[in-house]
Amino acid sequence: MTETSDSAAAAAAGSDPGPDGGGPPPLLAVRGLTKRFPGTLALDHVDLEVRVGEIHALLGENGAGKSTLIKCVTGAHRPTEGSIRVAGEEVQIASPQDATRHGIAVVHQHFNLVPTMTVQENLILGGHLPRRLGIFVNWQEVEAEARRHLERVGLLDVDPRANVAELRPDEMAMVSIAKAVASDAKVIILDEPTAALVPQEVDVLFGHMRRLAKEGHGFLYVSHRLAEVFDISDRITVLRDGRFAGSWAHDAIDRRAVVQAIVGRSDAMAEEVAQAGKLFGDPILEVSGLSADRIESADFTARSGEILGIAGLPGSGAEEVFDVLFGRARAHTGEVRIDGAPVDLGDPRRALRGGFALVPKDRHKEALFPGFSVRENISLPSLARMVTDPVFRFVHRGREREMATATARDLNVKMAGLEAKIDSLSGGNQQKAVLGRWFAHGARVYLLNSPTAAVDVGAKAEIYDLTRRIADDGTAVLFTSTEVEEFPRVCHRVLVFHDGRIVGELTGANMTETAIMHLAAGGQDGPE
Amino acid sequence: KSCADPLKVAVFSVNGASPTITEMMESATAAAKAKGWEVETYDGNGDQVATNNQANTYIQRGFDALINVASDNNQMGGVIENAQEAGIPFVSTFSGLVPGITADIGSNNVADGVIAASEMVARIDGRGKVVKFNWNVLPALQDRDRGFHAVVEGYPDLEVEEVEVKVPGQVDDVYAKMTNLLQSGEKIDAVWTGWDEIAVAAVRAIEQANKQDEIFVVSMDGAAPAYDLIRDGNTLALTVAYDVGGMGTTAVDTVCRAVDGEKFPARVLYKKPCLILDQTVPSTGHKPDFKTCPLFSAEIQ
Amino acid sequence: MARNDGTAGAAADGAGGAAKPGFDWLNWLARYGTLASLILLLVIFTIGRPSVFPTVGNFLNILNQVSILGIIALGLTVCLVMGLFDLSIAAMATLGGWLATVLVFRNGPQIDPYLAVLLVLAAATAIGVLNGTLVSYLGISAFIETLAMGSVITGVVLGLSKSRTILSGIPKEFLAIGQEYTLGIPNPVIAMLLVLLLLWAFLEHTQIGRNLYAIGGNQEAARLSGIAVKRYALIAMGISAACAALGGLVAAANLGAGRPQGVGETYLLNAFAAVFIGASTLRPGRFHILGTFVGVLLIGVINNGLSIMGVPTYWQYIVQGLLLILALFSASVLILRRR
Amino acid sequence: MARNDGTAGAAADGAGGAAKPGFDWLNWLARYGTLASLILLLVIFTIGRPSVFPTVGNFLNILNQVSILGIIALGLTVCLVMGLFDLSIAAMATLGGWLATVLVFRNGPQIDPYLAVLLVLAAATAIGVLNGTLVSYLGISAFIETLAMGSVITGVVLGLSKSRTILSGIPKEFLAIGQEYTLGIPNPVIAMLLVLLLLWAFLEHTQIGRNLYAIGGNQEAARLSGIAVKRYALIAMGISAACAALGGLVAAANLGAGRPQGVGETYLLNAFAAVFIGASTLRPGRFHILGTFVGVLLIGVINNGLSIMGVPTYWQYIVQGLLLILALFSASVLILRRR
Ligand SMILES: Nc1ncnc2c1ncn2[C@@H]1O[C@H](COP(=O)(O)OP(=O)(O)OP(=O)(O)O)[C@@H](O)[C@H]1O
Ligand SMILES: Nc1ncnc2c1ncn2[C@@H]1O[C@H](COP(=O)(O)OP(=O)(O)OP(=O)(O)O)[C@@H](O)[C@H]1O
Ligand SMILES: [Mg+2]
Ligand SMILES: [Mg+2]
Repeated sequence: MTETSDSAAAAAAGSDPGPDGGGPPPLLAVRGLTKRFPGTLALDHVDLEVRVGEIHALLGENGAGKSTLIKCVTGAHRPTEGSIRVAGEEVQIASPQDATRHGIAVVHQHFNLVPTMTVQENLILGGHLPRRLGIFVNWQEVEAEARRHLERVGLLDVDPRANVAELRPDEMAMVSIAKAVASDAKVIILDEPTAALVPQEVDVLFGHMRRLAKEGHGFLYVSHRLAEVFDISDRITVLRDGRFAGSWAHDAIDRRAVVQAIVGRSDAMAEEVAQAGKLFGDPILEVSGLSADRIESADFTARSGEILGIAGLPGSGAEEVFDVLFGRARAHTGEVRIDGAPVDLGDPRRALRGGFALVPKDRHKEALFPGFSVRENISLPSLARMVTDPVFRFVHRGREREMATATARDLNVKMAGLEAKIDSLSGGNQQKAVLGRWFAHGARVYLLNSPTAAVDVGAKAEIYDLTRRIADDGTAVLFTSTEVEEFPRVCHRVLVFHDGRIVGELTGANMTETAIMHLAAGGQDGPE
Repeated sequence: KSCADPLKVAVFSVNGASPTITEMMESATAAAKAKGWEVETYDGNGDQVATNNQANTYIQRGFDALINVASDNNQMGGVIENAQEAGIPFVSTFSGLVPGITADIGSNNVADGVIAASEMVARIDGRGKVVKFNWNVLPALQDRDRGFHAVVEGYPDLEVEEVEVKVPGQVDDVYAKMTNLLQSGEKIDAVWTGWDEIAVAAVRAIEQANKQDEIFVVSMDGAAPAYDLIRDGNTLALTVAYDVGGMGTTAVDTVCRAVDGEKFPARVLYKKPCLILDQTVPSTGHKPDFKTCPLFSAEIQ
Repeated sequence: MARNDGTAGAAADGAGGAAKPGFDWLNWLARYGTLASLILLLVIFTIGRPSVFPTVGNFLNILNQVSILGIIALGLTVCLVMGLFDLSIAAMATLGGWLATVLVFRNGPQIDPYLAVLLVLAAATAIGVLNGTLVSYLGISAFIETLAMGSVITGVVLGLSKSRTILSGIPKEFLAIGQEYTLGIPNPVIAMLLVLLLLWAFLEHTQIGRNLYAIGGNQEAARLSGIAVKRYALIAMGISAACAALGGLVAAANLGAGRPQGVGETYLLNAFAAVFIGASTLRPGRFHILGTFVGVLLIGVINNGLSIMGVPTYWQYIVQGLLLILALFSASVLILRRR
Repeated sequence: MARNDGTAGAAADGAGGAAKPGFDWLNWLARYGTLASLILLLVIFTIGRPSVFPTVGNFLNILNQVSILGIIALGLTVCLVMGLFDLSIAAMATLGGWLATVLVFRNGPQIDPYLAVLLVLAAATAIGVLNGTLVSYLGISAFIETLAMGSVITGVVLGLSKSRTILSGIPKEFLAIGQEYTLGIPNPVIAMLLVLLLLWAFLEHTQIGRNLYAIGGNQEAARLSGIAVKRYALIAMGISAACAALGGLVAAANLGAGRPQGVGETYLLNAFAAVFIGASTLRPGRFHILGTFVGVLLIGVINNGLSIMGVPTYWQYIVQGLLLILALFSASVLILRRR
């Protein structure tokens, strides 16, 4: 199977017209780039170039080496081997400062902003601050500059003097992007910039990318959202296992071949659509008159076996439903019942006891225990079931290992072993471990908030599958995502929030991406 | 102004959290109140700078006298100068001789070091090995050290091991170092400790090594725990005790005389210490009677 | 398919797994550097004083000398696992030793020594739980809260004791805790080893211990996993306080003196040092009981060795500092190659 | 210019969200609780000793009493902004005071006092930079590295000074630094206010200061943004060391004595306390210069007020601890309503 895909990739690569035909030299050209971490070959002689005015997508599975390549080009890692040319000149990029000097700007996958600082300071972080008397920062100038940067990406409603920690995740992403896009860099590199963005924002971003590309900038762009990749890219390069696995020009893009190159097998993207007309069991979750800071009197029910989508733009109340149900945000009024019994939403602990389980949106901040092994990450909430005695609460290691092994196997978590540190897993596998934690623990109602964020296409399919499996086990699932196309794919029914209210309910064939977006944007005439 | 007026005096110390200093402050305060004076007290909680500033404030506020309880006069030069300029008496207890003070009521530390060392040397016939624990950062302890050296230098057959103590952590440090010395199997005959607090640690280390019949300890201060040790056994052979309570009272008397115009050419008013051995140790909870107690072993026999 | 396993496996190396191609020296140093330094020191001191240093008696002596520091530092580890600084341990140790002697004092209540130990531990735990309550329910920073509580305790002990040390009149049975041997091993060492074993089992093998690590690792994720985060501060600070008091109690029994001040201060910074050294041993980046024990031994061996070599005191300060830097340098090489 | 204060202030809301409807009492308390406690204490002490406490003389006295703590704590703030614990400030303060007196000593080199100050600051900065180098280039934890360095410095000073305090023979010009007045204000207070102004401007209004905050907020983001993260540890620890030495120097000038040990220890924990108190003032959750100054004043007022009221020593410890807890409780209410 591997051979077929490799030859396919090779063929695809061959079909790509060579760059040597003349014209200006590529903005960025990487040759034979190799990065060896102790014990790992993260990049193996990768060639890549970004041409003038080009939007170049870099794809690959979680852990394929995309971020590593970007870090090598931007001075965050030191490459083991290989050369980097900027506008035809060979350059040494030993530090992020070097990258800036050579006109390369980047939005890294993580760690772009300092949450305790203001937006304006973040926008100019690392650069030269305007000064008075050559010493003191000229804050007026800083603010003016920040406003210009924000305007360039159309981020008009963000106060440059606000603290980054106050922003919504999507606003944070846009600020990171503004930071990179607004620079005069010739090459702009974006590592999964859209993972937290909703479609409107993605459109805005793409608009700017196209404009800047026309002005002669070049983009290198990483995303796991293939639909938008196919939409925007002028060229696609796929990495697998740190090696070049194929390259396609825009007009030659063959989606199936690309996916095959990414995952290394051909059966990955079997487009499953939720079975219409499936019969659900009794209502499990009943919510009536639920009000909270951003929710006005929501009523809904989820039945056994049902995957209920909760859609809405950021701030519409959709995500807040998850926080309120799990006791993270306070409900003003309303009643929540599971299997007919009222649930106390005082705090996550009580919500858990009442039968909820939450897979939060931000895996790193809210779900992973960084120093812990995979075993410890999976077993944590279920330890109570593995203690040998009620007093000292010794954890039975054997039972714990057994349950963690079973879960990891069941969910197909790929790892060096149960004792591998969770940090050493790729994003998709970390996410599967988080899901496994809750599947192993069990719940009546699963609250899944963007469970596939930043997860590669193969793992996504597995997670969809898992979601269906737990629903089929007789539980109810509440699902939300920033990727609207996931709702029709995963859910049986979707509730759309706008301005704190449920403005529509879609099922079956009505449940389309456009219909959801229409309602979420405040469109009155839903197809109901 | 005269001593009979209702004077305003300040009694202050750099660190009141010690039984000795508390006792001095209390006895001084009581004596001053008995004279009908108004007393304000201050405790610097270990901060000498804050203590100095506070003392200067007293001067500015027009106090009639300052009584410094055991805060090193060497570190109060500025205050002493200001008091002199303001023309008010600066009397201290156990704080060292510094130009400009009215008088310091204290003990002759050099002499005390000599007494302890002489008694020690006499008991081992001027021969053998002696260990000295001291902390030479404190001037009073340096004086005692001088006394120690003045004595032992006269005995060529005396092997002296000098150990500088780590402060803070002095008690544990002396305990550990004494244990280590004993552990190394060297024959030790006597131990001279600079002050009673660490004598306790040395004694315990000796007792726990079961060497209490071979080694004895001599010390200085006259702290209650040292009396307890002397009473309980022979490992702590003696301590040279100071009349702590009496120093506070004497300080107030000195202020009284200074206000009345008397000058103190000697500047240092030494109070007589006591030699505390198991024959002379006061019973539990009591203090030695400093008027009658002996200063030399012959007075005891 | 096989790819991800390979990658993840290799990735785990980064954090410290076994490397396949060749031996990963840097990784080895990061884990065992501190331990290796400890052994190196043993060798050096053995060469320096071959007749004195490497004897069973002296090793027991070293263990005995570090036992109090050990008991306190082991308890502190539990707090730091949760990310809480406990500065009240100094005052708590003083309180523990003083209170115990007061309780067993001939002219006082004259309580049975073992009962006195229990009472002291109970009182200390109660104060520790109060610390935890103030920190987690009132939201005061642990650093300041414990500093303030330390001040309160210091004042209470000074006031109640009138600053006086209790020396004679402490019953033999109590002194035995600090001075006698059991099966040829000094009782303080046994106490330390017991605390070591208990806290090791607690942190590594019980649900509560695991939850403490989880909170220390990611508090929000722990809360979302249904852990009652706030309650754990009570447990951690209760344990830390109890251990500090026990350390002070052993010190009091060892010295046969109930001192109302200055007992715990001696151990405060060294206890933190031991725990932080521990976090660069065996499991770099993680506070853990065995690491703390290595840290305690390192400090103890340096102190004992230099003292036995007869190094002048001021050199002891210097060499001790330099040895600590060297020992930790070896453990920190991992950070160096991180890019 | 004024803007940044406003923003950072508003930003601190982050923890609790901006208050739109009505007045947000909790938020107000979280920001101004410590300050309000300070004022409340001033009122209480004024009522307690109306003739003594609320006088210009006494307020200058309080400022004078906290000046050394202040200088040290302000420097420490810079280190903590970057997330580095500097425990060597205690030994550094002792070194600063001792070294300065040695330099100006009549029987010694007899250097001009101002030159001596510069030399001391240069030496301290050099040691601080060395601290920073060891911490960031060798990757040793700052906590342990500075503890070890403190030990080395203590040993060196003890060794060089032969444990002797330098007393007489210090020229008047040097003593003036600690004892004289300028425009009616004690020189130590002027020194503290200068340090306050300089470090405030440095941290809030220069690029290097902002970069220090960025590193403290998210080191990896700072690195990836092109900030040479490692170099900043040198700057921060250099400043912290220089301030500590300056504090010790002012203390020595005030005392008129160069003590080789024990000067800085007095201030160590209080300096940390002041900085942590500062982090719950005005801008909750962030170390900053003005907050540290409030913390220093709070500690100074509590100490001075209790002393002036004639509270016995042991009660001072107790009340001081309780007042600290109360003062910070008011500032921590924000955390309480966080859920
Ligand atoms: N700091 C590091 N230390 C050791 N190995 C690393 C490190 N960073 C990355 N790797 C290795 O490099 C491989 C490639 O990682 P990289 O971050 O480039 O993946 P990616 O393609 O960006 O994945 P994702 O889509 O999940 O972001 C990883 O599988 C890992 O084994
Ligand atoms: N310190 C590290 N040691 C070893 N491997 C690492 C380390 N850091 C990252 N990796 C590897 O890098 C790969 C990618 O990690 P990265 O930090 O980019 O996040 P991620 O796993 O891709 O998650 P997400 O896509 O959600 O951000 C992982 O597969 C992991 O194996
Ligand atoms: Mg990546
Ligand atoms: Mg990823």
